[in-house]
Amino acid sequence: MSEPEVTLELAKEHGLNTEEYERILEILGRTPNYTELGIISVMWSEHCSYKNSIALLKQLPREGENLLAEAGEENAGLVDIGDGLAVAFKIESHNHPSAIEPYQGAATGVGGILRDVFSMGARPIASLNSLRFGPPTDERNRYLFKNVVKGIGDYGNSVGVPTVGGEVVFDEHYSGNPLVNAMTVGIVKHDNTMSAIADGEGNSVIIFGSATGRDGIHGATFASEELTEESEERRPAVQVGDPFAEKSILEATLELCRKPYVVGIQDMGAAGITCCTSEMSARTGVGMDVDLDKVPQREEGMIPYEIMLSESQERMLTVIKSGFEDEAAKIFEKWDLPYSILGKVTDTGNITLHHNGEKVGDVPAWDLVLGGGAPVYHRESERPKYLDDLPQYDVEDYPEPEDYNDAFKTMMSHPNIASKSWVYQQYDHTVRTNTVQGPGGDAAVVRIKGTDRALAISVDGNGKYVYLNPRKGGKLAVAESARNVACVGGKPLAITNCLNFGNPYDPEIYYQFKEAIAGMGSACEIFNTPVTGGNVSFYNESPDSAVYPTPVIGMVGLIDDVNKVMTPYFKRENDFIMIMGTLKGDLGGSTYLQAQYDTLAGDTPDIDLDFEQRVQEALLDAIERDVIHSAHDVSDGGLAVAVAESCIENPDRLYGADIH
Amino acid sequence: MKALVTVHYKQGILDPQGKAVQNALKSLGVDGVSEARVGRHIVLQFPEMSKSDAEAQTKKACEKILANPVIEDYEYEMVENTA
Amino acid sequence: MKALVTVHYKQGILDPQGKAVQNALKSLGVDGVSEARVGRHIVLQFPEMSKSDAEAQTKKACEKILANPVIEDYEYEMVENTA
Amino acid sequence: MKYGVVVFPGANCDHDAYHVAKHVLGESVVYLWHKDHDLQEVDVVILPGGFSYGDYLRSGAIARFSPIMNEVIDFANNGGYVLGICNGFQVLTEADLLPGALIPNTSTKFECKTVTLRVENRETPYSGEYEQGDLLRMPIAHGEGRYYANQETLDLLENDGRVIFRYVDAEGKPTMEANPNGSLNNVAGICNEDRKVLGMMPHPERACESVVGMTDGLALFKSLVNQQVATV
Repeated sequence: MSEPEVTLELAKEHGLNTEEYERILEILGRTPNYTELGIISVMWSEHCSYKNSIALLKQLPREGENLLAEAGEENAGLVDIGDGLAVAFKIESHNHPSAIEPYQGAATGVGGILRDVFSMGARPIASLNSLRFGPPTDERNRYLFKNVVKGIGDYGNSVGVPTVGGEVVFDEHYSGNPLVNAMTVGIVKHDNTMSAIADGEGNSVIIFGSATGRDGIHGATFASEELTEESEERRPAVQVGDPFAEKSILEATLELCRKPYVVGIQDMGAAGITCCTSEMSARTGVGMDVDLDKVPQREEGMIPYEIMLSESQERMLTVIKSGFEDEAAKIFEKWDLPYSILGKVTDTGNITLHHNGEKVGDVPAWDLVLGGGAPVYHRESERPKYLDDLPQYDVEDYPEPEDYNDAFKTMMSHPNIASKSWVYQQYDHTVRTNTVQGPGGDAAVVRIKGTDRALAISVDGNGKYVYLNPRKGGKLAVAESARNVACVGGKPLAITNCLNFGNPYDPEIYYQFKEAIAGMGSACEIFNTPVTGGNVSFYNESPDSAVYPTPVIGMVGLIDDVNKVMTPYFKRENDFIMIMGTLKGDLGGSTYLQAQYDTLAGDTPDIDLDFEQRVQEALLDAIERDVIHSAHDVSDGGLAVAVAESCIENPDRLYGADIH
Repeated sequence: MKALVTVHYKQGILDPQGKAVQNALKSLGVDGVSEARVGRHIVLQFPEMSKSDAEAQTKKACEKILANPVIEDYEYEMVENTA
Repeated sequence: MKALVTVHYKQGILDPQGKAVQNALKSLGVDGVSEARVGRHIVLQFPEMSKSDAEAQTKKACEKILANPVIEDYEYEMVENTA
Repeated sequence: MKYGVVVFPGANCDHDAYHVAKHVLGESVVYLWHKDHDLQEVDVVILPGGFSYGDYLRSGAIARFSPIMNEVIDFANNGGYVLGICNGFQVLTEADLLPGALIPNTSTKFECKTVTLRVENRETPYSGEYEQGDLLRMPIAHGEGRYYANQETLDLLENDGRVIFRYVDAEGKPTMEANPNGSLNNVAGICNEDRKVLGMMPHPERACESVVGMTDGLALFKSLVNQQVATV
């Protein structure tokens, strides 16, 4: 297959614009060949470069005294939790692949986020996920929902990491554009943490894990484009996951991370070998000389372009001190993992590629990467017109229901409120015997063996509130996450986030993005929960519909005494039921209006962040002093639903409640 | 009349089960296997139907549900019920 | 030479997957299916082997690992490689 | 008493079984790597849950042929104690150390929840610390946990008191609703003739500490210890 001649036209087909193509000519001082064009276009895609979002993400608070890694610097965030231990955690999206092939799309999403965490040297101890679909009344939505859940379960259960929590939301704005965000949390001793760097001229660059095939090529650029009819026939580019190989890679990587001769490790996610070689080199200013003939291949006749862009799953890249290659090989052989020495670290700062004895690529690493020479844009933003003609609501228009029981049943059976046990019973949430509180509560609680402490983890998002008022919605997303963590007795530590939005080149969408980040930032300041990194997923729209702007927050909190974990259900008759905070009877954007009247109206409820912080601190104090038996967050469905859940969730018996 | 439908991953798509079976066979002393691929085998019984009608229904079943067009190919064979 | 192995539950063992497929076909308007049974289809490639040797290895593979005699029956067919 | 926990590639619950033996029971315990042939003179071999070899083809089908299984089979055939939990139970049936087979759940879905078990026979090394008919709460987490055997084998197991645990409802009745996977006769755990090999789908090692909300599994391990088991 002779390689196509590189022109501006071909560059545009790769998602690059004219200025970007001219920059490439300037950087290389010549026209790039087909492989080089592929490499640069995938590294400068939205998915890898964050070119339309990094400028704003930098405004989020990213420092904190217990942060051990600068946001974005490593594969995942790293937070000190005392006892010489640290927590590594991150959330990532696999929305577009899941829209095309839900089972494998979701499964490979779990595989990718697990690798981000264990390549830091951290043992994954819990996974969560945040899922959004169109209404289950539609057959296609049911197909996507059923297969995404099965994909997450089959992969996570096989690898042996418990799926301990999450959320599922249904709304017609997600028809055709499901959101599949997967989060993983891991624990690592400080002296076992591993960085994603290459260093030391002459050290060996080794690939290990599954062989490389043609799956997922353009996965990175594909994630940066709207789902059009044209992207339909790119389907063979779907990646297939092998959880059995992942489990062997997990154990081999953790063994490797304890060895002094390992310089760095990075997992292969979007853009596969291209991303690993360039990012690991750019972080230290070194280069790599790589022989593509040495890459274990699953298919014949793969050209350099395909090898460099392939997104085959379950592969890792590591740099091993020269002379210790055999030592590392012992670990790969113990776990029956194919491996191959691809080449050496150099001091040129360039990634140089060889194939069939010929040089087929020579590009400067720094110019490819986020934080290096990758483009950074400040998009234009404009207040959306829809915000001005949002239907307001007048309480009089919504008379009190004649039959409260009937209204109550409608609320409790609404898909966004009804029990999700059908979902989480397909997830193994008890493996590793650490689960103190599993799915279904306000937040998951996982104990840390060898200490008497535990982690409180929650994942929350609210597209409706951000749609109605992006800034207030951003604040509420963080506040809700912190409130859930506090309800189980956890002190919020830090967050990761997955920002699911539409097309950034649409000024109205970019306004939603900018305002939501501003809201999130102010809330993170108040709750002292810095952002440790995360993921941006744009282009969540298709020709006929666009998703609600949906930031999803993954928060980790610390519980000092695992015997003081709080649960949401009542435990004793004649206990008093008490509201902390104020009830304003605000129906703006509420599930009540949606469930009863199929209406979205009003503004997002106000939130006084200082007051919210004091409520949470008072709650943690009450839990610490053992003066309360249960605590539950009042969220979707309001007070009625919160009290009902507290009555029915006690595993031993049912309770009632007498409310005045 | 019955339909014997076989469904396999498309060429080039990773088949983890096939890989595992191939390794297991090697360790069990079954030689000469260069490749193993694992897929589904579905038997549909059409008691009172002509071959052509049954074949039409089988084709419809394959396209609608038995195979996932994104990553799988299917084949089918119509067979007289001997028993 | 390649072997096409099909493995199905023995008669009398409940096949929930088969039942699920049967119900799904009905709801999708595929008629006339009285029964659906789902099993495994395994393809083994024996590049340089005579039919008889390949068949012997296939039999050994089926008995040793490809089918569980407690619950499953197997059949196989030896086919020349056309490609 | 010395425990040996076999580690197959893809097994997940080896850590959990090791943790219970070492930190909860305070017994000595070693990992037994699937490629080795040495059982390191352990008194009890535990085949843990998980997805050995990815559970491709059939759960436990490939693990059954790993090198260490030769020793485990000899050990069992010479009166050694072997406890197969979840995927470990599947490996035991594939290795013909226990009769029957574990096939996919009738729901065609993975099932992870807490079930109630009834102790059917306390005259075994694994159930001495329970009372006959005790109701235990234990977690299950499996996709292929439906126990199947032909009628003849089933009758033998029932008549010979080799059904050790059965899925029951809160009142202790083996109803359809209480059966999470379609196992014949609601069978959850069986033993071999000399009662030394036990296979069960529920996870006792996940029910040994109050911090995770369940402790009914502890007595199973204590039964073994109190047998003063020590191979002479």
